[in-house]
Amino acid sequence: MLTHLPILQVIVPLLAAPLCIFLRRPPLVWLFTLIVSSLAFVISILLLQQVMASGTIVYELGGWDAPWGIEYRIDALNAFLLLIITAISTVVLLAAQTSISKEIPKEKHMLFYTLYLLSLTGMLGIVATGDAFNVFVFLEISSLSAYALIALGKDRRALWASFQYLIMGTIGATFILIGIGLMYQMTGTLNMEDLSTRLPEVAQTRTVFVSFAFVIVGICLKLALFPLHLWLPNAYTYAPSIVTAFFAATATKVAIYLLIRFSFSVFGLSFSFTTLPLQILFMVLGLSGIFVASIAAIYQTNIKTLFAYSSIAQIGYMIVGFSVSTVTGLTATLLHVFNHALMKGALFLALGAVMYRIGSVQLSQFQGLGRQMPLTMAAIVIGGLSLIGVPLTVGFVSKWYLLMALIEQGWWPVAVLIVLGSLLAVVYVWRLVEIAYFKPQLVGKESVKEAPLSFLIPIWILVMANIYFGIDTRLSVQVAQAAAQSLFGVSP
Amino acid sequence: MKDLVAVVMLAGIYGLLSACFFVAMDAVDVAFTEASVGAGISTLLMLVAITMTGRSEQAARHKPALAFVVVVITGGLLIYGTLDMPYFGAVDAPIQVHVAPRYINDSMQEVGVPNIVTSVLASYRGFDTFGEAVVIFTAGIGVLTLLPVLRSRKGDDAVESLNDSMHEQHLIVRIVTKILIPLILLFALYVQFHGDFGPGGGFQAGVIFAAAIILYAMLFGLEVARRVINQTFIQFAAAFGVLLYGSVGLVSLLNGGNFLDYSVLSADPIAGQHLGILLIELGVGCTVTSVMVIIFFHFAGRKEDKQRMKEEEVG
Amino acid sequence: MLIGLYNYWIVVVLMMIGFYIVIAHGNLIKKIVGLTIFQTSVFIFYISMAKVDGGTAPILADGIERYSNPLPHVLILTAIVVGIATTALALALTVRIKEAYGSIEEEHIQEKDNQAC
Amino acid sequence: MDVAIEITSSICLLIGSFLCVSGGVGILRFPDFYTRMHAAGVTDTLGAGMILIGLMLQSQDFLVFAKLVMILLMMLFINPTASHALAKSAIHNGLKPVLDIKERNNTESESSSR
Repeated sequence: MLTHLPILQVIVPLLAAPLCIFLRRPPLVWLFTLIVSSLAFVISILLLQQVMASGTIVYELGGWDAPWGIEYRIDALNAFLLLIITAISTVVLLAAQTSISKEIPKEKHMLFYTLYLLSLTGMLGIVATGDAFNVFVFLEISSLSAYALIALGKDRRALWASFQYLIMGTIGATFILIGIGLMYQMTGTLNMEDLSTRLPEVAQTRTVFVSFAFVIVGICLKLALFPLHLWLPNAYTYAPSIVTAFFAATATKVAIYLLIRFSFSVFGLSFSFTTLPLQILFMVLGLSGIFVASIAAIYQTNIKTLFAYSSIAQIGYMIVGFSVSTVTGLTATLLHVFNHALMKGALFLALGAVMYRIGSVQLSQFQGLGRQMPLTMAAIVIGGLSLIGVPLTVGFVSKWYLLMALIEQGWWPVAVLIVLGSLLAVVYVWRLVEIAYFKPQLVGKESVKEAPLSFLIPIWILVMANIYFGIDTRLSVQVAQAAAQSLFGVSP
Repeated sequence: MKDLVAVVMLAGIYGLLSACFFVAMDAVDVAFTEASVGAGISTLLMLVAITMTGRSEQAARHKPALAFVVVVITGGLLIYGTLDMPYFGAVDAPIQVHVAPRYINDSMQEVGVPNIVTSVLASYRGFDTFGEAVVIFTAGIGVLTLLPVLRSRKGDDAVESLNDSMHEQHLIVRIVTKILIPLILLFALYVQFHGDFGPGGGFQAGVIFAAAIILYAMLFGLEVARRVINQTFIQFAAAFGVLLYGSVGLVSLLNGGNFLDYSVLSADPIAGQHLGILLIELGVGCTVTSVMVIIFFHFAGRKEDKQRMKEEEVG
Repeated sequence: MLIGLYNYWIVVVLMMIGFYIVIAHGNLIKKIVGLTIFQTSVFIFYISMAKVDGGTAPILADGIERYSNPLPHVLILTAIVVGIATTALALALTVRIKEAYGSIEEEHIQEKDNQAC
Repeated sequence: MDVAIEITSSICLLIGSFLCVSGGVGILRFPDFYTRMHAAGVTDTLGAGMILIGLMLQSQDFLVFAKLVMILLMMLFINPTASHALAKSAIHNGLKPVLDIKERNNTESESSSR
């Protein structure tokens, strides 16, 4: 069975989704989803071990060899991403039943879990596959379920946010489809490995250049890279808390993965970064993303929107690391992908707990919450510190690597800007802390209890992970470095 | 153009024309699908949606300048990209010489199905098709969550009386439809099982099958159709199709092959391929039919339920 | 060169018409229609690259030597299904938006949202 | 014999195409919904029918011939029914046929905006 791990990774949640329809009873479905997700988590650990021990795993679907059939190709990068996605999904699911009991009508619970599993499947499928068109198919699975999940939010604005996301997402997917088509037309193949060997022959043609542009723009739409980020804040704000926690921690990471995969593995480093001014372009976009989104975050009164904007800013950091295009830079990006998943997972889950207790996440509602929900608020504070990049949290590790990468290249001004950007994070996190801890409780407001255990456990698992991986960086750095090196090894 | 019905009909005509174009380009399977989807189902769904959202567009300012610039840049980029393309219909284009020749030359020995599109779809790239079935399943679940049934049940008598009055109204159409529906179902089955030899397959058959049921629902009333086709049952059917597809893959996994490797399903690889393709096409057909019916029922049902609730409020 | 590529140029124009409708129009139904046109044009693009001069439909028969490339056909079959799935979901959303906001014009919806804030 | 079949089939095809085109012109030029429907319904049934007959004459294969006959039968069933349903729903929803030239001028703006 071990040889079938790559496909089981995707197939287990996929087949579990229709099974949910047969189970129907919500608590049962929740338990089932949780078991399936943990199973996927275990599989991803095994996969990562295998990859670290013996290198890339190739799995041919249907028994057809690569350019003719579809293959799954798992290297360190994929395995790392698979691990992040399944881990976050499992932890978030722990809190799901409690959280959605207040946010989603009961008869929709079964459908919620089905969609959740489908969305998980889609992301895993995108990451695991080695076939360009298969990426598109699974991208659509994850996006369609994402639209429906976001529209489940209570507020009517959830519908509008979902529709905007749908339009943007579909345009993005269609752009990717056009790009893949052009690529296919010039090479005659859809397999990524095959593409990477055949593209250099035609790298000088205008068609390949355009295909690259379309794929990258399409991915950036999905990634919500500044200035294509407009759909993200609303979508994250009005979606059910669990959905926000899950997507904020995983969805953009998958897009980052695609960006790295296409520009490094498929098109090759020399094409992506030497023939095109991509380095400068992404550097500028990343930096302006950091600043614009951070400043926008400062002015938000809805905490979910605030952290949604902060997500866009964090994407900026990842993009800056990516644009350095050295092993250290890429390591920083991958580390930040991992770390950001941990912090945003913790933060949005904690917000979910607040939502559960007081039914709102407006800034004003946080008055005095520091004493009433001490554990939840402490989690938010630690998550916020991590966002800023305070030492002993994971945020520090990835920023440290990012600065190292920049200094290695001698890009001092950019490094200074990055530090400045982090200061902006201090401002928005401080606003929250100030209100929660230093403002008295609203007069006449009922006192609220601490969040239930089903929330606290997953939140604190993530918070502890935030601290643990901030101190003991061996595991995450080792894997990220291996992934980055393999990318540079494949395409020197 | 402010009348949305006209807009939707024109979009449907565009779908039909592109289907004709696909025939001219030798893509018969695609043409079949586009005709049933682009001109059929999607137009129908849009029309149903319009009955709920209002028929005419309100005059509104929009910002054509910016959009125009974006479009011109994108279009210009694409035109620029076409300049180095192999010419239209070129025999020595990369796509004609790299992967495709194996499909054309060897698929008969390896899969044993004359329709190459079917053999690529179901066997070589069977996993894409699995993804496709899951996408359509996702859409079904999505519509279920977005448009749940707002059942405020009146008694069955009301349905009956409504039924009687409708019966008189649509006598001719109903009788013709009664003759047609069995034929449509028969044709759907033909498309389903003839997909190996000619254009057709699970997806097209599913859409046609669903079209028959939708036709029935439109003429004999949604309530009647809902009673014939139980809601829970149809959801089960949608899930079952995906499961059937997946379990074919799992069985081949247990038989020692890779996922979706049909050759190990039977002692003779070709027979195994045939069996596998048959089963997965059935799975796709099952899912597509039920999802299309679910989508239609929930759109049209939403409208009827709303109307009924309004009447009850007034009455 | 004109003859060799004109097909693609027409496709590009069609695509851009669809794309323009999506981003320029405020009516949600029109946006969806634009999206289908955009997608259908991409399908046409794929199918036109599969065509071979003198080829026939890729169904094996005796006495025929040259077939069109079946792979793009397969891809587009999948893409059509994806397209209809997206359309169905978008329409469902539109219906809900109409119920919640009483309008399907982008402007009105945004106005109402701003008032609510 | 072959020549005779060829000629008959060409004539059928020509008539059919002509009818289809005239139907199209009718849809554009006729004054109101019902006359337009008449143009579409009648000429389409006959036009498509003639084309089908023309094709039948040319078919070598029995299978093709049988399929064409099936299509023809289907058309003869469906087209009138569809026209009937259209006309009926139009009249149910209160669309009045234009009967007089004077009236026509009044309603023209209304019907042309559709």
